[in-house]
Amino acid sequence: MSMNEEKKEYRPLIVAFCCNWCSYAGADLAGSSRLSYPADVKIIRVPCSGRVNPMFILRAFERGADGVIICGCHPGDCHYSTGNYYARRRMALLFSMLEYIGVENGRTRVEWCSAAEGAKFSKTMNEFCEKIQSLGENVRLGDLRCKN
Amino acid sequence: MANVEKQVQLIKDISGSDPYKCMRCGKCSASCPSYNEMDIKPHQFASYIIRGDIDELVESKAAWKCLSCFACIERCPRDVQPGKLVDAARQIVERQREGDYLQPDEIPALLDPETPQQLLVSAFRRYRR
Amino acid sequence: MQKIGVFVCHCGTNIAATVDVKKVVELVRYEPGVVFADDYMYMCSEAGQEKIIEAIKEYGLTGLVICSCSPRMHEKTFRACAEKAGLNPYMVEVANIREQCSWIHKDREEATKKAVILARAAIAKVNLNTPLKEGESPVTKRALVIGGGIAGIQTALDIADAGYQVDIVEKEPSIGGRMSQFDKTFPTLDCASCILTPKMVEVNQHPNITLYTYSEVEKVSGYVGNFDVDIRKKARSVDFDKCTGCGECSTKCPLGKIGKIPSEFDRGLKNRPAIYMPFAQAVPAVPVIDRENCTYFKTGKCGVCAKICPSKAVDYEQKDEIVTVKYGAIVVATGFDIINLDKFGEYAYNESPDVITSIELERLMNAAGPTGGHLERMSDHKQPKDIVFIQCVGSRCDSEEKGKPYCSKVCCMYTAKHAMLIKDHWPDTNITVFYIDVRTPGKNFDEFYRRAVEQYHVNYIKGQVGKVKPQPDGSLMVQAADLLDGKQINMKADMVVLAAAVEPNPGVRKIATMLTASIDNNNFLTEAHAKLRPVESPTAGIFLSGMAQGPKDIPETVSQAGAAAVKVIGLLAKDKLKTNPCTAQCDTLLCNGCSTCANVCPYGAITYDDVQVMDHGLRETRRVAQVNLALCQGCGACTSACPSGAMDLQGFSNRQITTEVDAICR
Amino acid sequence: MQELIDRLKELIADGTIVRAIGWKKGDMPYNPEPAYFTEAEDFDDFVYDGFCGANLSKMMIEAGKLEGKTAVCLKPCDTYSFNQLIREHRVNRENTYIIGVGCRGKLDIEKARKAGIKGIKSISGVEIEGDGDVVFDTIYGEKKMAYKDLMLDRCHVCKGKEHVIYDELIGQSQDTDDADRFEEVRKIEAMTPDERFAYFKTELSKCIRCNACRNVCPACSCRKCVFDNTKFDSQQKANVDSFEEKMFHIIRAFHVAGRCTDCGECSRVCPEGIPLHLFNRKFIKDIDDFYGEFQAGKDPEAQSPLTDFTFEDLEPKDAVGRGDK
Repeated sequence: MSMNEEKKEYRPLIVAFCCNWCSYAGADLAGSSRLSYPADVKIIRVPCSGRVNPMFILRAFERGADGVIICGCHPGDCHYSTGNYYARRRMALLFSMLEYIGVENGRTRVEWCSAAEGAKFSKTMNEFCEKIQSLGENVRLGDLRCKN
Repeated sequence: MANVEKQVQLIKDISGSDPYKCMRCGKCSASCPSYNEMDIKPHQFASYIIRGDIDELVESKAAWKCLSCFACIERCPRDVQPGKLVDAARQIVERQREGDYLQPDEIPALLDPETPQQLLVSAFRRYRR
Repeated sequence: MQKIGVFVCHCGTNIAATVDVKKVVELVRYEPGVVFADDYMYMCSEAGQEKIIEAIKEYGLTGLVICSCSPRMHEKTFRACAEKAGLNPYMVEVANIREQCSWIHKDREEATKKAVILARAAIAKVNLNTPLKEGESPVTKRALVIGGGIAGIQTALDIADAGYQVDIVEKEPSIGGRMSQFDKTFPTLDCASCILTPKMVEVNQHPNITLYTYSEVEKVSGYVGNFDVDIRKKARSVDFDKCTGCGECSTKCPLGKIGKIPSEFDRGLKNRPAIYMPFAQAVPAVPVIDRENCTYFKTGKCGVCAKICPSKAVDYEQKDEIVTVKYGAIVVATGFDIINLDKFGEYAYNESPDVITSIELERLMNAAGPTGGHLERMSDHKQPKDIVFIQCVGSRCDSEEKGKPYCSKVCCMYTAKHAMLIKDHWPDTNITVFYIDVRTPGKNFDEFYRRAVEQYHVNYIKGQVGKVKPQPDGSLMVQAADLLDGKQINMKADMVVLAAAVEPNPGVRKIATMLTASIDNNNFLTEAHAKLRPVESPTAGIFLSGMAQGPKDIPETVSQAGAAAVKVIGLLAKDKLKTNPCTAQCDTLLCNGCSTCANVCPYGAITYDDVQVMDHGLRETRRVAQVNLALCQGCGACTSACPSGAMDLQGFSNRQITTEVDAICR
Repeated sequence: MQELIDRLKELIADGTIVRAIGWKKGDMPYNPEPAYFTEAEDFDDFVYDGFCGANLSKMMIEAGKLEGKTAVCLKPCDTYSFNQLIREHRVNRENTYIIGVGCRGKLDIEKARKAGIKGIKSISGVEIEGDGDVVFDTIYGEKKMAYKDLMLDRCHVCKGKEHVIYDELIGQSQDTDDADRFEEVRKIEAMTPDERFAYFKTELSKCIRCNACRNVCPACSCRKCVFDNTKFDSQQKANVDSFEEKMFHIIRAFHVAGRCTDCGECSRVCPEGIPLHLFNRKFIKDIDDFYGEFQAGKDPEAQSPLTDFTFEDLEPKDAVGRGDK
């Protein structure tokens, strides 16, 4: 890994997919409670964590995201009953696959966050940003076919 | 000023509790067996730390009258744990004497009359597990 | 190509203080598709909306991006505004630059940069938006109220009075709930049953209300306007139609004399027979057999009640029955209970029968209660002279292990009530209340509390009690500190009353899950908006009433019950509901007919049909997915499961989300 | 083989089937190709031997639409693929006559090449019924190899000699399973992240995007691939550095997760020799570990793991870092 002499302050790019019913509302609550987290996090509203197609996640990485987090309702609390269960399986398999091909653990995360958990949302985002900051720029996931 | 801030931080670090959580319910003072001996009452500890009156707290009789019975720690509904706060104050005094960290087997040799009994009692209770 | 107008809201200083609004306007002006960009102080205001309408007309806008507060707040407002100007409401996207930007970031430059990115994502999305049309679904003109306490009773009465059918499901044998256990109510000291019983009777006689007591909600499916609910009517073992409510069975039940079954209604201070009505005014006045305790059900012997029943109403063979009913709206009014006090060993609740909770005190003071309204110690049946009240037991605690984080809200007032009532009956009783804060916001509330102090000389001491210790002589030693006097107190008492924290009825979590209504960490149901939609759940068609939503007293519960009823009536008054047009859509040319989507659809909205398709000149019959738009709720589970990408979600299409990702990662 | 040909001819003659799908001789003795057989003389070129590795189940998607019944020759492992296609309503069972053909393991000509066998003129000992060595007649003389040594890797982890669906069986099958199916995956899992990345980088950089893996895969049965439709903006043919190019294999593997029967065709047909099955097998291993053992295609009624769930399912955060000490 090459290191520049003067280290520019690295700011990660983080995409968060939040379900409309729990996590997006939780993010709103974090906002109205003024519980800050880094501006590196950009939220995309989706109806349900089950709507998050693995394609979206890979797309974000390919376009230069350093971390992707998916937030949904707690298991059992999905607004659509079951969407988060499927998301949980999908993401478990996808994350395990990413680890398998040698991508650093921690660039992807799933967190269950209810509409009442503004504090948890903020805490999660702070932790996630810190983790991505420590991992640095995403190189490996930029091109899984690995042709440079 | 900066020194006070440092001390406040130190107390928070040592005790691991947050004085701002205190709601002044007084359950600690109600539970304290040494209440009558104390010049600063347990429910006041948090305010002293919030205000930054650390010196006063450290020099108080209260700090050394605490029996470390941990009743206040057990019962505090807000997890402020006044007993830990005052213990932290005692630790500050002792650390200023540069008697910082100890191994258990070093203790017997170090037991000099200068070491306050209360500090040892508290330390043993705190680390008994 | 769309012609997009971007409107950036200052929200007073809420946004403008941290986001350079003008700069956002300048930077998004040249985004693809944008033909107009402007800012305004309050976009949601009349004048702000007027500005949007003018711009739509002047520039022939085909899409709008509003950079403002959360879409959960004003998306509807701006959609309606677009519609007014003749634009399809679904051509509006909101970039959340308040809750998710200005309010959480401090650095102006950083926040502005993020606001621009969020705006770009919304612009990119609008570029791909298509006009959507809402569908229609019918409304079943019947409401379900879960819980038959004062909240449920009032809600049901209000809905029924408006002319709609209402069913109440109550898990206990009688309606009435917690309020029926109370003696008097604050701040006017009305007798609780005097004001509640008439309402209970009214419910029972109302032509529009059906009661399901001793029943539970078993399963819920469907959606707003069209819920299907399975109700389990537990076997009462007594024939409803034959029973006259004479009460002979309860009197003769041998277990009533042995006295081994603690009465739930009297909080265990009294015993009850195995066949019983919870209390004299129970509605319906039909007893139930507690099969777990009944000798007949345990051993097959006894059968006394069946023998002596004059109308032959006892039926041991009765079985649980499940009925399925259709509803348009559901109100959750499951109420509360008090917390378990096991973790407060210092207050000796489990050690001494003379340490009681406030609800137990209500029963002890009630003329129909276990002592006939005579206040006495449970240990020696003597009248207590010195009584200590301890406030905030388990309320306002920091962590879950310690108790509940919230204020239970009703304790300060009912403690003042108890103190005054006791003083009224037995003026030479000494009463001490240990409090942390006395909280009395409410009409005539502080006056009420002051009366306790000034007129009744109740001794209020600031300082939480540290320990209650039973003494060998049968008294209780209360250890506390008077924080204002700076004195520690050791006080002897004959009775200690604990103001235990309230908590939502433990069964509510199961119900919330069935309803997919969201619930907070303390098991209180979440409202759609804390201020503006306090009686609605975020789940459409589910409404909240009473303590299930948060701690509140009777006047507040009754007002909320009325408010919930109005919302229900507003819903039932409609013949048709507009349905969410953001539904799944299947591209028949791409669909494989593999059934994967149908396997994950929670609503059974996907079916398969053989249809004729023309694919590049090839005409063939294919098995393809069809979405029932009335059933589809737009979760998108099918879209992620679909291998070919044939299934897509309108309003959140694959391309729209992908383009948002691209815009953010640009 | 003759029994198979005779039976197919008979079936056509008595009108049970209109056509058969099998293999016909290729230009070399080791590259037979899938083909339709309708007329009696077509069968002159019919071949079924150790080199007939191709899984013909996918061909039934199109063949099932034709007028009249089609017979298809399926090896035991191919029947899993066929079952999976039934589950996904991609084939017409009514229009299919399945001949379960015997199998003693399929052969990989690359193994011979690696052993230094060149200039092949003809090959013997590759018949299904035989049990001896394979004998190569080359321009450099006669070369011999044990049948087992010439077998495709996938046959060493064979799912079993039983056909899971058929109308009739012709020929005997043998168990060839003598290796651990997940050993390769475990070996990679045991590497450091850097080693793993280097490994996949080396392998995947060989990809020329010929789409052979996609086209042969019986699970990849979409009418139109996501990479060929406009729904995700993932088709940007002009841009060599596009999303599709970069994420192709991982998305492909994900799309067939829970549906892949591990038939191994992707790796067999890859002209660059990329071990593509390692992606699929990783998903299979994870599914087995996380949600209990599952073999796609074994039971067409069974719910696929990705369209199923339990309340206590593993959390994604616990799906990673399992190998870390």
